[in-house]
Amino acid sequence: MTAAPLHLLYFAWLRERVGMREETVQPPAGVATVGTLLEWLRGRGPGFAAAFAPGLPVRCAVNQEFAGPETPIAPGDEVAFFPPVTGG
Amino acid sequence: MTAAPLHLLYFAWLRERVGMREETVQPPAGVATVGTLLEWLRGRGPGFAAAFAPGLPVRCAVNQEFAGPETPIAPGDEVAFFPPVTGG
Amino acid sequence: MATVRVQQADFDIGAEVAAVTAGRTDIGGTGCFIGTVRETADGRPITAMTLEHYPGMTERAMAAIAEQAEARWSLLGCTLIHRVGRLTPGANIVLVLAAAPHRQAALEATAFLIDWLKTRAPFWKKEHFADGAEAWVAARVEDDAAAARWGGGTAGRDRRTMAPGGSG
Amino acid sequence: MATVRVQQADFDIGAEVAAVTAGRTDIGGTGCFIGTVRETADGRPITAMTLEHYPGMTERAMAAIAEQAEARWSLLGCTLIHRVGRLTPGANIVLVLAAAPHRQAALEATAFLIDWLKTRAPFWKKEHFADGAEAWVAARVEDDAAAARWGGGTAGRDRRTMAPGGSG
Repeated sequence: MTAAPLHLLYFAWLRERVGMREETVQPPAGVATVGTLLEWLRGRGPGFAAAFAPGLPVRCAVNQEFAGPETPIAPGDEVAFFPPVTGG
Repeated sequence: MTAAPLHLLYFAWLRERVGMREETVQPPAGVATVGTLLEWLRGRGPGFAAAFAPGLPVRCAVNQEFAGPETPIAPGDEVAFFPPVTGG
Repeated sequence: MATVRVQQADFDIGAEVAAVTAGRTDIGGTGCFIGTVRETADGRPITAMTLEHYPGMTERAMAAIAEQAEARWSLLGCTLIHRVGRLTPGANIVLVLAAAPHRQAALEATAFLIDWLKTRAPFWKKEHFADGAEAWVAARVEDDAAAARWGGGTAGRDRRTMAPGGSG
Repeated sequence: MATVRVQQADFDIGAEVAAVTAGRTDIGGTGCFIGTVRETADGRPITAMTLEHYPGMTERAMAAIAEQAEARWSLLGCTLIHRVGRLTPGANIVLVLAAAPHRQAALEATAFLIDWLKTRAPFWKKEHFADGAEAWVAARVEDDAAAARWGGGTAGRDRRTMAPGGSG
């Protein structure tokens, strides 16, 4: 469960900042949780740095279930990042 | 405000027990409140005695506003007797 | 302001919501309650229910209840429709609508309106049981409790005691 | 059991109520909430709102919320419809329906459903202001408080902190 091909999704202002709706990535070894994935994403360029800047209210879902930074990620997982929900 | 011609209305099981929907009455002197009117009505016959028997949950409105036994009644008033309401 | 009606005919929920909201852009939420006739009463099957009311006073009481809600929750729309006559299981009895800038007000007002309607508007229900018996529905303590949580005292409410030491 | 839909098209309130209640004689009360687009946001005029969602997860989250309500209040019917895409002031956003044997359950479930929908279903609103500016709506503390009053913990809820000492 170290390096894994992941399907990533971005919504709302995270989508706008990273500049894409979805992508498939192969993170390096050591990226095994949502928290470590997010650290890695932050270093991928200015758009990602802006989307995942410390202090921003970023939420996550792994395989369409809300997740926390400690949630493990496995090969083939769908991982989504988004702001706190505002529907209704 | 002692004796007064009154328009009386009866609803639900009170209507069924007194055997009429409405009537105009001329109560004797001394009938000046809902409570004294009710005492007088109770003595008018078996139907009225059954409708206004002690212990039954009878409610009243004077001129279409909920009233209590102490509420005064005046000539020409519309006085209605009925059970606790059960709409909705 | 409010729409208040007593009628034998059924009501059209979509049309009533549209009447309150159509063309408006200041409403954020509309709460609604629809009461319907159930097939049983305290576990006994019923074939119908007859609703009697006090013409004149009913409309006044309903208008007063709507006015209270409009003032308390700054409603932008309010509808109370109550049916009378003989109604069979599944039939609509009552419709309550409350529109407000925000959902909390709309939903609270909706609950308030039906609670007060049940305890302050002069309607009476008679149930016709499947075995041929019939009985007037007794007022429920739970309904009084539900109505009381909104405060408002006893003004506009039927009094609890008609004659001290006497007629109930 | 429950009807759960995400759609661009408007919904027909009367038809949705009928779909839940038609032919049934065990329902005593149906609660309903309709959320609509207001012409202002925090006092600033808006020309439209765009609703984005997470296809797949949205339907799952809505079904889970409906299932909770059905179990908690023994609902006899439950409908959740949420629109997405560009909506202008006055347009419908969301419809919630809850049918139950008695009114208290129907009205409580209605409030619960909209409270949880606002905090547990992955929708995001962007407001388009009259002056040309646009902004994503921030989550409201009041909505979290409203959702929290029903208990249920954080399962199915977006987490409050993504990374300790870090990203939010």
